[in-house]
Amino acid sequence: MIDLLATHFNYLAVVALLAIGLYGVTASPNLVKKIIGLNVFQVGIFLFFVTSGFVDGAAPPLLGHGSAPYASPLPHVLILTAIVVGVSLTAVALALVVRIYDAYGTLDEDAIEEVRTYD
Amino acid sequence: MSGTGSDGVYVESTIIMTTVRVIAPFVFTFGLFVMFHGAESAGGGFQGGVLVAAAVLLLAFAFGIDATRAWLAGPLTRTAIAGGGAAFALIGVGAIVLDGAFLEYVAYDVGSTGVKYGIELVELGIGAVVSGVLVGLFFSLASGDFTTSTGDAPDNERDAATPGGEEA
Amino acid sequence: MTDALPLLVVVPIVFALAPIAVDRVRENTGWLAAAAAAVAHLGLSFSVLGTVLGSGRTSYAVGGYAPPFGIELVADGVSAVLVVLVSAVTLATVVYARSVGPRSNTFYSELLVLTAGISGVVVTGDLFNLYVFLEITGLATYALVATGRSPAAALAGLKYLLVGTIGASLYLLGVGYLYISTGTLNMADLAGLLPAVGYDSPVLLTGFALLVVGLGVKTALFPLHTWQPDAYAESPTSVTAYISALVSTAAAYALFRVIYTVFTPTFDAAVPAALDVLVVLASVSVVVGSVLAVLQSDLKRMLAYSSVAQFGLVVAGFAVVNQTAAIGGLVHLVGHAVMKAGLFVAVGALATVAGGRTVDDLAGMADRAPVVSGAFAVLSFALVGVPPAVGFAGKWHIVLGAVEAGRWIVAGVAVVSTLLTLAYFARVLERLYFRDAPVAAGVADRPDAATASDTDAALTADGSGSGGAAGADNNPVDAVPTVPPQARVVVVVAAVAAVVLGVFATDLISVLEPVVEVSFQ
Amino acid sequence: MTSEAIVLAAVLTFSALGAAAAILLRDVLNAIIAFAAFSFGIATVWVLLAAPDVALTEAAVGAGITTVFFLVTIAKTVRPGGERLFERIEWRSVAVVAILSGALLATVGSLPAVGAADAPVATSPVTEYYLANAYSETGVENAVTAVLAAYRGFDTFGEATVVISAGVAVLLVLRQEAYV
Amino acid sequence: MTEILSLRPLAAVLLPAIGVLAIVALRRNPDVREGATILTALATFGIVASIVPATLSGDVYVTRLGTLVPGIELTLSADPLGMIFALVASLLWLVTSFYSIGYMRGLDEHSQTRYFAAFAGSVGAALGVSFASNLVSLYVFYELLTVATYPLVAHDESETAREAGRKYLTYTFGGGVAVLAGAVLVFWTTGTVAFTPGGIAALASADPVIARAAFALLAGGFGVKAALMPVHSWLPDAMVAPTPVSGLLHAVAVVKSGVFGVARVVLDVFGPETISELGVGLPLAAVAALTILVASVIALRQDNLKRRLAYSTISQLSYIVLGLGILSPTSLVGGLLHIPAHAFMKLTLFFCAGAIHVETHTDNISEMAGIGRRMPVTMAAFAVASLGMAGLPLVAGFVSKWYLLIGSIDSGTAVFAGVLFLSGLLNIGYFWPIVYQAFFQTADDSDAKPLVEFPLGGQRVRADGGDPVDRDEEDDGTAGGDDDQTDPADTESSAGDDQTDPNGGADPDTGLDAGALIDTTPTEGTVEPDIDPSEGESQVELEAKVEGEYAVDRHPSDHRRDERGDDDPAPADAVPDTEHHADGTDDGHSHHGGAPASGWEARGFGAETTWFMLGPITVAAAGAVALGIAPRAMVFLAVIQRVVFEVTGVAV
Repeated sequence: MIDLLATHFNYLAVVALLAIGLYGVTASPNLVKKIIGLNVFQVGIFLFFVTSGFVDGAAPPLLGHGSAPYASPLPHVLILTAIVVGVSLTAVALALVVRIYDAYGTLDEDAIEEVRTYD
Repeated sequence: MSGTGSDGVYVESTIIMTTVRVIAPFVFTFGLFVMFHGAESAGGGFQGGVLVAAAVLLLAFAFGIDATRAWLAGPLTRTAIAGGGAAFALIGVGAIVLDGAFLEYVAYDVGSTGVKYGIELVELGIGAVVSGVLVGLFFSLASGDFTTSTGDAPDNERDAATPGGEEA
Repeated sequence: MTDALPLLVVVPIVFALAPIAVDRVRENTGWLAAAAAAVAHLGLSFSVLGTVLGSGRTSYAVGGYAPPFGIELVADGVSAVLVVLVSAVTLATVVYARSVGPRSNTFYSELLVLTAGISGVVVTGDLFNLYVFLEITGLATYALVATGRSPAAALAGLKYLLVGTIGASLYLLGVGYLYISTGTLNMADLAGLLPAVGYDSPVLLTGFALLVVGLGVKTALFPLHTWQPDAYAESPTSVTAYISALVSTAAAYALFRVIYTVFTPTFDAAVPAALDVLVVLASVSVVVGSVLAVLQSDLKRMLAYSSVAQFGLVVAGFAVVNQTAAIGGLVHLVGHAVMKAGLFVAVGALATVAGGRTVDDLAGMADRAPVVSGAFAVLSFALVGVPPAVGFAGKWHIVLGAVEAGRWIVAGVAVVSTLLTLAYFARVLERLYFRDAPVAAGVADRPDAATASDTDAALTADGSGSGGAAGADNNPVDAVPTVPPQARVVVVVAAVAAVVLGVFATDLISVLEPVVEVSFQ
Repeated sequence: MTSEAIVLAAVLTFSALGAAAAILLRDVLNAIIAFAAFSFGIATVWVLLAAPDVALTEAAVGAGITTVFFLVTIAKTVRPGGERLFERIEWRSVAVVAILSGALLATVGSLPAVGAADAPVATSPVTEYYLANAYSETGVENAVTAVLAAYRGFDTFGEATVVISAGVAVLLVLRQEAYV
Repeated sequence: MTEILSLRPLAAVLLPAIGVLAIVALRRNPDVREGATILTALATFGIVASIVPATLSGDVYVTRLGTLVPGIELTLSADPLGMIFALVASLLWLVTSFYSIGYMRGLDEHSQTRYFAAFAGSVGAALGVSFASNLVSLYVFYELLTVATYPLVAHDESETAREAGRKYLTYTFGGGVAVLAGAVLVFWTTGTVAFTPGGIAALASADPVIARAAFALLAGGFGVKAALMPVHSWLPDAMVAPTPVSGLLHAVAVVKSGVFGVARVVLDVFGPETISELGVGLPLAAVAALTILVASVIALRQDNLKRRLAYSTISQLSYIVLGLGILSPTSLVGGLLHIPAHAFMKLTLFFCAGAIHVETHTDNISEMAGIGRRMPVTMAAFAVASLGMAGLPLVAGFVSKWYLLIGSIDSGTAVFAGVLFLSGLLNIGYFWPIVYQAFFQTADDSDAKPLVEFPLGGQRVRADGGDPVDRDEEDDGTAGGDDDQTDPADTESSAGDDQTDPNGGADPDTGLDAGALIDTTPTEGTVEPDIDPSEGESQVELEAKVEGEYAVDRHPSDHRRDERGDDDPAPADAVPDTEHHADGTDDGHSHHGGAPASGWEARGFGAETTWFMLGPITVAAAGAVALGIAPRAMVFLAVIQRVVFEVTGVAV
């Protein structure tokens, strides 16, 4: 068990981040914090990928700037792309939040629900 | 962020303005460097684009969003976006025209360094897109006067603007 | 190797840039760019289809880097059929949006980006590339949903964004699980490497589960469908028609790729329980979706829940894992897209004329919009599964495949769903054709019925009383809205396509079949 | 456990705490600050995992642009009153989260150890091909850039599309016609 | 049997489809539109008839339309069995087309274009059913038939009609789905669904459980349209449709497509041998026998003429199924021959009912006393057809029943012979009073008919029949299958109240009051077990009688208001007490049922109604007689004998 903790700590962190993120998305009453949760959730997945490309003692994959072993560049590429996707999603989500606030005057999910049923 | 409100909450601060005036060109240059230098070290079009956008954002914080917006008004942003995207696409399609596959830099047949130049052009395109979009996003989010605006937005909007204040 | 494959993605994006570049200089730029892109896309799709029909499966190495090192695009029978579908629906949407909007340049840019995203999902042969295109699709869809005028549209868009992003992220995590155990992302390469890892390894099983759940969210399978009814109901009709036809379809197609190309039927043989679970999930989706559809009074919501059910059927066909059912799933996937898009456009058109879009609002609309009503009727019966329309061809294969595989639950559910589908369409048709329009609803005559207010009168009023009042208020006789001709064209084309596809289902199947056959070898 | 691993574990723990704080802090501004701290922590993690490109991006995006966007948003909207420091715990969400984490935790043991040189990713022909040929084929020293722009250029094209799409999307959502 | 590639079967199916287009295109000009109907019908019949010589000489015209789904061809083949149905449908469509014109114009009905278009579509689908060469193609047309008929059932656009339409769709689609499931099972076990005279060989060796399940699904599915009990109740409700529809579709095309489906299953999918090995023939025959008897009993208790005819149809259709279930060659001939025989006779009867309705707006038998004076030819034709129904010689019914009788005795199931005798008596029981009172009584001296007035039975549908307020119970709303019941009915029923009600004491007293009467849900427990629940509404009346009188009679205005509570926007009648419109049926034309106060006037030959109606009536009646006198000359018997010979190898 201790051994597992030592060798697989990153994955435990992955699960922790996923859990925190998912909790944030589902439990936060505030729409902005839901989006924060979404970001945390995605970072959990990024961590999973980057960890998968890591080798003990590896140098960054700047060929010629270090010596083997290098970390696998592929996961880094994937995560770069995923980060960009993530920030784009965040921007759109925040724009939606701004518009929702404009219409309902609140960012509290329950309050919005109340307003809607009241309409 | 003292400069956020498009409605005049912005308070001029000499220290910030001076600092930004000094820093912004450096940030901008560093952004361009990162964009171009992605081939040799960490960095690339995306990171560089973000930094370039950050420089603009700094200006906006220092000199006020409206002032910066007025300064940037015109086709600059959308040219950056459309031009960057088109550059990327055209480099890809150009390879097809030259009988290669999409994005096959080798097809340009400009020697062994050709690939590298192709990659750097692509990075530049991405940088243009990213900086353009991020600047655009920032101003869009910050402006917030919607054509749909129902006019019932509560007054506390302005109050809320202040505590957001001093960041970044 | 055909250059049309990457161009399917690149061309719409290049055209999407045009309105951004010109911006407000010309009002029409957006529509013109979209129309040009749609036509070009259609040409490319047919060229891909031609290539596939001529030489079978074709692979394209982007950048000239051979897979698995570079990204591979794949054109086979299934993807060729789907890109043609994408082009056709795009073209129809562009035509339709000309009359009903939205008209802004940004709308058309986003629509083209969405087209590019879906095309990418369809042609890619790489799991991570698929993720990127899923996200392009998703992002564009969230924004398009929010183009609806109501504040609820923004809320629906955000809800969709949150749920959809969680789904896509779970998919990405699933890709991570496969990647960490094989080191590759190429679908074909993975298919070769997975058996060595061991299909019953917990890592692969978790990966599979994550992929399925992630795509299940995007496909809107029950109980992961929660975003879907709001998104469909709140977005403008042109958007609803487009996303109902293609977005969930793309996700279901991705699921097909995961099950058949990546995991292959040998996975089912090794771990039958995995797909049993999916069969149950899909079957529940069929039944619950249909029942919920029956309970709706808002037509767009009804059609939305209907999609939940129909995609349940499609996925059930996939999850049965035999050749016949898989083909049935694919046929229904294509057929459903055509039928549902037509139905949404028809509902949009009818709702414009009727001044409301609940079931009761449509009373007597057959007289005022005969063509659209007729097409709606044809599409409804097609979706119910009345032969020879395409709905039948899909269901037949799914049921037959399910029986062959001994998955009686799927066969039973498919049969039950037919009746439930009939239930929610029949009441609409009945309102359309066999009830008088409520406009002149003898309001003067009505007080005695209204004031009589005994239980009987209340019971028999059946909601038409209120519908009548609303109709009378909203529709002054002198300003009766009419069905835009573009809508009429689109609906009729959809109806004809649904029947023609059904009549030529054999040809459709002969294009799809080789793909499924290969995965069973 | 090597010293690098201990540092990594410490930074990861710090980041996770930052994330938890961002979720649990009731005041949104505090939450955003916690989120920025979390992003810095994660950027450090990327450096420790030999991913400087990702680290640079995370710093620029997570701690930079994303945070600015969050701040602009709350400046345009409203923060809930801060009578409590932390949110109440939603037990239903906890249950949902527990299912996911339980399922994932069950597989952690089956995953290859962190940094194992014989892990499938490290030994995969794809990784080896990139490390062996990226420089000679592209003339680019940064293998990440080579893979990003050349081998997986189509992904990157998609990425650029996402960015453009987001730009257009925000205009659509906010019903504006022009960027500036 | 040689197959000849020909486009004729396709033409027969396509012509009505083209007719649909023509009818829709010509909607602006009703006369030309009707011309299109007649021309199409004529051409269609011509094509079908042109195939007959080939059929008699053993050739089969086949049109191949390619593959429907892999492994299953979409082929139309005019084999002898299909020809029977095709001939009946196309010939009678022609006759009915004329009648439709007279009927629809006589009543000045709305939506006539839709009506004629759907009619042509239905016949096209029916021809497709007859020429389909395998189960799946059959299913294709079977479902199309459902879709095409639905607008006809719901034509009236009243709540009752919609209710009936809904029920029709539900029942028949349910049946269709069962057929599809059965077809899947057959395809799965044998790899083919093509019709093969004598049965698909592989089914004989298939797993008996699966084979039985497939048979149950197929027979059950087709049984819905064949109105086998207990899935028959859509048929009486569908009588809300205009009478020509009831006549052609619900006595000929639609219900016969169900029966025809059963015939296909018995003869060409399983084959008599396999069926008797599986032991599923007897249950089928038993269901049919039960249906014959129960439906006849129910028919006795209907006062509405069309409803009585509907139950008669249910009963008569089961003759065919009975013949198919008994499985002996002779009974097969009898069963199949009953397809045309019943078609001619029942069509005559419906035509008569329709003519009466158009001319006098009378729908209830109790109001028809003396109507023979008013409509002599019509009622004479009615009498002839009734005799045929009962199986008396010289009319078509006799021949088919004769074969059935011989067949059932041959095969050692004499109990079915008993059923046939008994049902013949019941037939006389429910037809004779109509004929008798039409000719030999007048409105004034008509007495209560014992069977009709039997206290348990609903002597007539309640005057406000089919009130939709009961719709939450499945079988209500069916009540008013037909239009307009009127005050005289109420009066008469009040007369009936004088009789002691033996069951009255057993009925739970639900404490009815004026308001509660209508939506009282009949308690099923008080209905006799063998009686269809749709008779529930009579129970309401019984309960009303316990109260002493009808709430309706006490508060006529309340009553009317209740009825109009639904969506029907038509303004109500201005004059109370003279007429009660049944709900929703009174759009545009109001009816006065029953004899005028002065009694039925006498009209001479040809003056009773238009020739558009009289002509078809006489033709149909003549057909029924011709089929009875010279069955062989009418082609049908010869074709049927060929069918049975091909299937069983026995020449009958």
